[in-house]
Amino acid sequence: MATETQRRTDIGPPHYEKFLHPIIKENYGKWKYHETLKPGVLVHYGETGSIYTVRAASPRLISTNFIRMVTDLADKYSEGYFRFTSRNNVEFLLGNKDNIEPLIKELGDNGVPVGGTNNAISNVVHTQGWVHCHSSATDASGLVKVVMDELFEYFGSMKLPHKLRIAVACCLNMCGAVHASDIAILGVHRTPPRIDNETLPNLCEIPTTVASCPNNAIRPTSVEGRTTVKVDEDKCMYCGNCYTVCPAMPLADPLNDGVSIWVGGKISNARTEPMFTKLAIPYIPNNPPRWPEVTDAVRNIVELYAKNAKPYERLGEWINRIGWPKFFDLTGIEFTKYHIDDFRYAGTTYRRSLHNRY
Amino acid sequence: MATETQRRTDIGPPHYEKFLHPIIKENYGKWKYHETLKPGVLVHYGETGSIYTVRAASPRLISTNFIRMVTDLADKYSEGYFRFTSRNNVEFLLGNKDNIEPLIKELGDNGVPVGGTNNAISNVVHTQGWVHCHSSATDASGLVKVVMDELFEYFGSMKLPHKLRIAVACCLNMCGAVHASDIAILGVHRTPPRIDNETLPNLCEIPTTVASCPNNAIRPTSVEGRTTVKVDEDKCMYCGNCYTVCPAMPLADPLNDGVSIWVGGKISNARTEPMFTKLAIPYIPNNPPRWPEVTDAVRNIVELYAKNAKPYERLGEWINRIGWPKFFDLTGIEFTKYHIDDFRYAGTTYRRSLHNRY
Amino acid sequence: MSDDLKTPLLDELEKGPWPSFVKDLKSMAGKSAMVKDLLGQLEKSYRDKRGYWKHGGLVGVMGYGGGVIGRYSALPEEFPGVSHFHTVRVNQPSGWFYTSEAMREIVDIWDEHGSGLTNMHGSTGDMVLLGTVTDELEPTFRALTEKGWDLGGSGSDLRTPSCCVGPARCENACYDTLALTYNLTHNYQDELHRPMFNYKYKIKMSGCPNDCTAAIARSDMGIIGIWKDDIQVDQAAVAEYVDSGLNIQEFVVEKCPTGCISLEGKEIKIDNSECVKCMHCINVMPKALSPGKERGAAITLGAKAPIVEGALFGSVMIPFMKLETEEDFEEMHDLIERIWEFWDEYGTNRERIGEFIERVGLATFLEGVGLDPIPQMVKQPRDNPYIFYEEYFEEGEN
Amino acid sequence: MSDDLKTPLLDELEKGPWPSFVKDLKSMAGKSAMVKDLLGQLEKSYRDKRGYWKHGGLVGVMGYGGGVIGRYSALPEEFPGVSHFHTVRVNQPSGWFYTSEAMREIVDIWDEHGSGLTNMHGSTGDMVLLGTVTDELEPTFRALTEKGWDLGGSGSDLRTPSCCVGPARCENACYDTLALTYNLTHNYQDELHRPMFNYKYKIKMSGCPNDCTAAIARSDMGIIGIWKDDIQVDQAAVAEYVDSGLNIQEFVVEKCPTGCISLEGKEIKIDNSECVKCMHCINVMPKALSPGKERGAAITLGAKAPIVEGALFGSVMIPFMKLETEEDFEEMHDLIERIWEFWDEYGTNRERIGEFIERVGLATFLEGVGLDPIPQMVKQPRDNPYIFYEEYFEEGEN
Ligand code: SRM
Ligand code: SRM
Ligand code: SRM
Ligand code: SRM
Ligand code: SF4
Ligand code: SF4
Ligand code: SF4
Ligand code: SF4
Ligand code: SF4
Ligand code: SF4
Ligand code: SF4
Ligand code: SF4
Repeated sequence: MATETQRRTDIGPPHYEKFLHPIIKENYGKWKYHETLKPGVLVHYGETGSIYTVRAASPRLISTNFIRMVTDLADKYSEGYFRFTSRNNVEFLLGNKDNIEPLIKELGDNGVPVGGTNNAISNVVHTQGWVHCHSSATDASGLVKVVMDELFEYFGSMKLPHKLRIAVACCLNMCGAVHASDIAILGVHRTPPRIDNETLPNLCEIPTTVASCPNNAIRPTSVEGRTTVKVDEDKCMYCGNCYTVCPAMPLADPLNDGVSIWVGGKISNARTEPMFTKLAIPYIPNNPPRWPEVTDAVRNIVELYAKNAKPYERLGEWINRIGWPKFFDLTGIEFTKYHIDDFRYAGTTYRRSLHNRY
Repeated sequence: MATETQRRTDIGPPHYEKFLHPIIKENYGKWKYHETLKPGVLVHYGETGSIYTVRAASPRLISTNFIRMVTDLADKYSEGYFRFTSRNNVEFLLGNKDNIEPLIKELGDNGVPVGGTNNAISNVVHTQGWVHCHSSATDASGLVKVVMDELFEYFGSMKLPHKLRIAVACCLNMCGAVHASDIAILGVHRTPPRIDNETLPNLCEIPTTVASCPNNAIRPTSVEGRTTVKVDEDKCMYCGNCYTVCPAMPLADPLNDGVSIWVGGKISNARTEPMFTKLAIPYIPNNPPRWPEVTDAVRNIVELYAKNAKPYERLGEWINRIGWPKFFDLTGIEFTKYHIDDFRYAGTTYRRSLHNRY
Repeated sequence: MSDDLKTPLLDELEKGPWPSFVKDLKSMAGKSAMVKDLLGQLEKSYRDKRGYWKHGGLVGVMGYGGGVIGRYSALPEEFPGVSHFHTVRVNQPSGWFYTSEAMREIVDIWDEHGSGLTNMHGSTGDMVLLGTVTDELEPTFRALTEKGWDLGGSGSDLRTPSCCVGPARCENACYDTLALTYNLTHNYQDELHRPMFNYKYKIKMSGCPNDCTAAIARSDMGIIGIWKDDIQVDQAAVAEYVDSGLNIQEFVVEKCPTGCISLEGKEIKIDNSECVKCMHCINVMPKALSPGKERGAAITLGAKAPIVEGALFGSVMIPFMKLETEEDFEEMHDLIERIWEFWDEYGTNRERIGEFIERVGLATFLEGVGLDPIPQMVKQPRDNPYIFYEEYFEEGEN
Repeated sequence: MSDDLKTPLLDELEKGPWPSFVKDLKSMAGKSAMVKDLLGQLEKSYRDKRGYWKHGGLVGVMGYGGGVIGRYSALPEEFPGVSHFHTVRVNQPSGWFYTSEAMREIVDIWDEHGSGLTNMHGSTGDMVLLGTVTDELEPTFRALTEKGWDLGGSGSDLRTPSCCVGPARCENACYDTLALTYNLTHNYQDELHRPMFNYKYKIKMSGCPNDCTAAIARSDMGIIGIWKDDIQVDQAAVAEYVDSGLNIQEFVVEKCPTGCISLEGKEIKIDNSECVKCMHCINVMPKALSPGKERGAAITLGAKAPIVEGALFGSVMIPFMKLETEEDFEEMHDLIERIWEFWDEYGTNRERIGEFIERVGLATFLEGVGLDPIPQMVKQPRDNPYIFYEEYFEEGEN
């Protein structure tokens, strides 16, 4: 029993070396180049041998059952070695080429597709949502499921002009990669926090709460003798920062919570510098379980990108080439005052040249 | 005598038509194209005829003697028609090609060179300086004279990669085109305003004066009973806005006033969008009458541009191609903390990508 | 000061090939005591490395608030000739076109009433008559108006509009810059002469995106010519350029910011849907290319120098409007007045229109002046999620 | 709630080709009451369109301030199984490499002590063990440490560092991301487990500018591989690509952001002095091109999500540093500690390092951490004239 042994702390994670496939150990840092044998299957050529990667999808929110399935397949096909990717896919690392097809087959039997490499839509970086977070304006796992169902063909193929990265976050904290993704789905609150004057005085530190608001919308006040806070609703843009520091100021509002759609971000330095994601659709009401308006909107954008972008153009690079006016034309998305920046650096987003398309 | 006649107001400027050469009237709005016959000489082809332009230099600060010389030459060679350019050159508009050379000759006899077209350094857009303005940190006309003496060869030739536009302004008000020029020379004050507590109470409105400071460096105070203002010197960046509204707060300081050198701005939309001028040299002390350190610095930049830029590259476009690190290397100008922006949009000037040159 | 003028420092500026203002001024020093003392004071400035002018006082002509910049020497005893040295701003004709006859009338007036010194022209565009005494302001004004000239702007008013040479001598002009400048200047004489704005309001007009008047950098309102349809191409002339040895591939095709030009043999193709109207290709091959047929102007607002919120380029308010008919001009008046009204009502003292727009936000400004938001007004949509939603669902709906 | 679980809405998420978390969760619902009630509460959230979690409370394991996210249901009576539903963040191994054996130990522990649900992995990089009760936290921790695992970060501490696959399976790696991640994680165990910063501090390591861990967007400190010298070219392999039909002109040469590549026949030339190390050409022709020989990493600081000053990408603090020897690693420790010290002293509560740098200004920050300003740190020098000069001439000098 654990409790009988001496308690250990600050031991840190185990050394990675013991988890590395022998072929990887031998060729560590000595890889020559790689090829993509087919969607989801990579080979990296080293000095003394090659390692084969089979990339399998994962919902990320997974049970120990799912994980045991993965470990069993790893034992059977990849000498027990596998890893996860920075986008939460599972990568089986095979020494033996011949195991590729059987592994893919058995993954399929378990309902797990293979893909996500090169010019594909890979797994969706996402967050907790209604499954675990108090702050969420929408669910994350459900949105990922319906979006990937909708775009499934693009996971297992490589027919897009280039990589397309999708992220989901369930509130403005953006625990995913929303602020720099080709397409992002962001949960939004749209009404100011509702203040619970009963509990606030006990639960929250007034100065910290007041200070938490970027727009100085929060002021101390007193209700029935108790010191609490009030919110100047005109100044509030629903960021939720106050709620993070003060539980008595929840923003959840079933009627008005929902999602917004963002496009054109990227992280890599390839060709163009990293770009932030920009607003495409300010608001779509939550419509669980399958958010059809969201999946339609995303498919529309993806298909226009697939059809019109040139090879090696990321979504944002494509939009920069054709210009935002054309993007709104093509997608049929309405350009509104909400699209015009009014935050800190707003002035830098105005069109300050004659360069324009008509 | 003027006084006997009826006083007229709000009549506005005369109609331009009566100042247009007949050939221009005929071909107004119907020009086909133009050619540059030689430096300073343009021909514009119209439907019914051609107009020849001879562009002559002008110090801009000119006496009626100079102007009478111009009008006499116009009568003699361009049917009395001439104009000034947006950069203060004189343009004689000739109907007769044969008058070009005689005109150029006689201009030369009067010490007036011809040029400034195409890939040349044209006249310097500038301001008043010590000749007329209370606000100046340096002289303008003198700086223009010594800089154009230094760069004279580039006015009468077209051997630069492209146009190069120079501006001079004698204080941060920038009455010239300093904020968007290929090279700009800007007069700078470098010490806070000295407050004249004697006169201030009578001369200045305290609230307006306090409000005039972008950095809230100015506070009301009282000295010997009089309400006046004091300046928090750490917050002052010597912009002079307080002096503009309050004469009792002069910034002039012979020891510390001087000029700064800026590069890489442009106005046109050709190829690249308009660009602001950026800091090259934070400070060079005033050294009249010929500011040798300034002329050396400018020549150095111009010659590197002439040598290294590709055709059709403006100075700023050249720098963007080679990168700022290389610009500082080539010019031998030291990069200092003063070059790092710390104003409103500073954050947008940090290098937020891996794109870099080593 | 002693009668004979000694200017050892300024004399250094008589040297060198560029025309010397010192030589020129000295040529006046005989006729004009003002010029003599100006040279004297300037020599002292060169020696002491500082200006000797007092802060401008409020002087002017009857009934006008603008057009004159008051200036007094800080050393009136030493240099009595410049104890007063006011500037008179005279409104230039559209495009700075003159005849020698008209110009002579002006210099005659100035020799009689002022120092005989000028700036041709000031940065805003005026003829700047440099240096006279208070008593001569009114006579100068009368003499000028008699000959058909009027003053320009100064202070918190409409500043003297100016424009590029445009259709008078340029094949690129997309609208009549001279006509519009004349029209606006005359239509707004009151706003030009009697400061009643929050701050100065400058209008500059360029006939095409080359922007030869720096409208996008130096005018609160820039009216810059542009076209909407396809660039006009004369393929025969393109071939000529090819034959003449112009490297079209390197200097045109590869320099196009959107890469929308291609060269096939001696023909060029332009994908105009991606052209951003930058002018480069037209500039390089003026004989072969010219702006499209559907011409007009884009309106930019807010350009200014850095004091105090930082320099601004103008930002596009109207990407394209026609400027041909009387009605078009009236639409322009209407727009200008809507802008002035909103700025007047909500702007603060000494707040330029560009600073005002940044403060209230572009979206709010558009509502205020009655323009619909369109993507051409921005480089890109917002990248931050701080949206002030204005429509809510209430209990019961939805 | 009644024993048999009805989830008509969630059932809709069992449909479709993408692996269904609902199916998976249901497969656990039998074994785990927690999962069953989680599904129940989630179904209710789907019906009511809102979450039912209370604001996280402070729970954890003895002596640690981080590593556990407290979570309580707002409907404990209805869903007792999730009345407590805390998260345990377990520090992943470098590069997320596992063996089935090691992974089984973890899931065994989690089946015994928790809900059996996980995120593999959390966005910061941890193994996220999702859902257990307060009493099981300490036992879970003991079981994990016995097998050699430890917790990750949460709260205002060093967050669990993570890195890309790097040299373990990538030819582009410019330094050993796995080794540095291991080294930093172990070197800063105290900072990782015991929150004492102003706010969270995330470190992400990518082996090259492709930045496969999104370091420049999602980490307060990004350590991103780069090289200094010339791109290595295997011209024979270039020729192979040409023969294989790759359009190098269109897809490589014309896509190079600085146009510094040219193709002559089957050979390419690169003007490396203008190369900005964007990786594109290498990405397209991995067999022919690879990063130079002089390899290391660039250090970026300040990336973060938008709350509250707006999202930031990291900005370059050190354009290049070697990361090969022990000394190099120690230099890195030294740098990190100087940064923490200065941030600690002058930063405010809940102020991320990126917001801190913007507030005090980059120049001040550099002085604070003892770095010299160099042009590689900025896109461009300042374009405004508001310079706070610090050196003056006093009377007497000069
Ligand atoms: C496995 C993984 C790293 C890891 O440690 O987990 C990885 C691995 C590789 N990346 Fe990556 N990247 C991985 C996440 C990323 C990310 C981060 C993210 O998506 O959140 C990025 C930045 C995305 C962005 O820019 O928004 C990323 C941007 C790239 C790029 C740049 C693409 C571009 O041109 O913008 C390349 C180069 C390419 O694809 O040509 C690249 C190339 C590669 C190569 C080919 C590198 C190599 O030679 O092995 C690897 C296989 C790529 C592939 O998937 O076909 N990898 N790669 C990650 C797989 C995630 C997944 O499951 O899909
Ligand atoms: C006369 C003048 C307009 C006026 O009403 O006074 C003018 C006239 C012409 N400009 Fe200009 N520009 C004039 C000031 C400007 C300015 C404003 C300024 O310099 O303050 C600019 C913006 C400068 C900038 O971008 O910083 C300007 C940017 C251009 C350009 C764009 C150059 C570029 O590629 O960036 C062209 C096209 C070209 O030169 O190829 C151009 C082209 C021309 C052409 C060729 C147009 C034409 O077809 O006639 C005219 C003769 C050009 C020449 O000088 O060779 N003009 N031109 C101005 C002469 C000033 C002078 O005395 O030198
Ligand atoms: C005469 C002239 C300079 C010249 O030598 O040409 C000039 C001269 C003065 N300007 Fe200017 N400005 C002149 C064009 C400009 C320009 C350029 C332009 O108009 O294209 C600018 C930059 C563009 C802009 O408007 O932002 C300019 C930006 C300023 C500013 C800063 C305004 C701002 O908001 O940034 C001030 C300060 C102020 O307004 O109080 C200023 C103030 C002044 C004052 C009145 C000094 C003062 O603080 O009261 C100067 C009077 C000097 C004198 O004693 O004669 N002047 N001023 C120009 C007007 C001549 C004309 O009417 O044609
Ligand atoms: C679990 C995780 C999301 C996930 O599903 O993977 C997560 C979950 C939470 N994040 Fe996060 N963040 C997680 C990665 C991120 C990331 C992405 C990253 O690290 O790469 C970001 C954006 C990058 C960044 O750090 O800026 C992120 C930005 C935030 C913020 C905004 C911080 C900011 O300065 O902008 C908050 C708000 C806060 O810190 O109070 C936040 C707060 C939270 C809290 C603790 C909610 C709160 O307000 O206290 C969430 C707990 C949810 C729950 O109940 O489990 N989380 N959070 C990620 C950590 C797992 C792990 O350790 O591996
Ligand atoms: S994005 Fe918001 S709601 Fe989602 S996990 Fe992060 S903090 Fe929670
Ligand atoms: S939600 Fe954001 S803006 Fe609104 S009150 Fe809270 S902290 Fe302020
Ligand atoms: S720049 Fe300054 S000093 Fe020069 S004229 Fe304008 S206001 Fe006067
Ligand atoms: S000079 Fe500028 S910063 Fe200094 S006190 Fe005056 S207004 Fe303020
Ligand atoms: S702005 Fe255009 S139209 Fe006007 S002069 Fe310049 S090139 Fe010609
Ligand atoms: S005008 Fe500019 S953008 Fe348009 S085709 Fe010519 S070069 Fe290209
Ligand atoms: S960041 Fe570079 S080194 Fe790391 S996996 Fe991606 S491509 Fe390879
Ligand atoms: S790495 Fe990028 S910048 Fe460098 S040569 Fe290759 S494509 Fe060009």
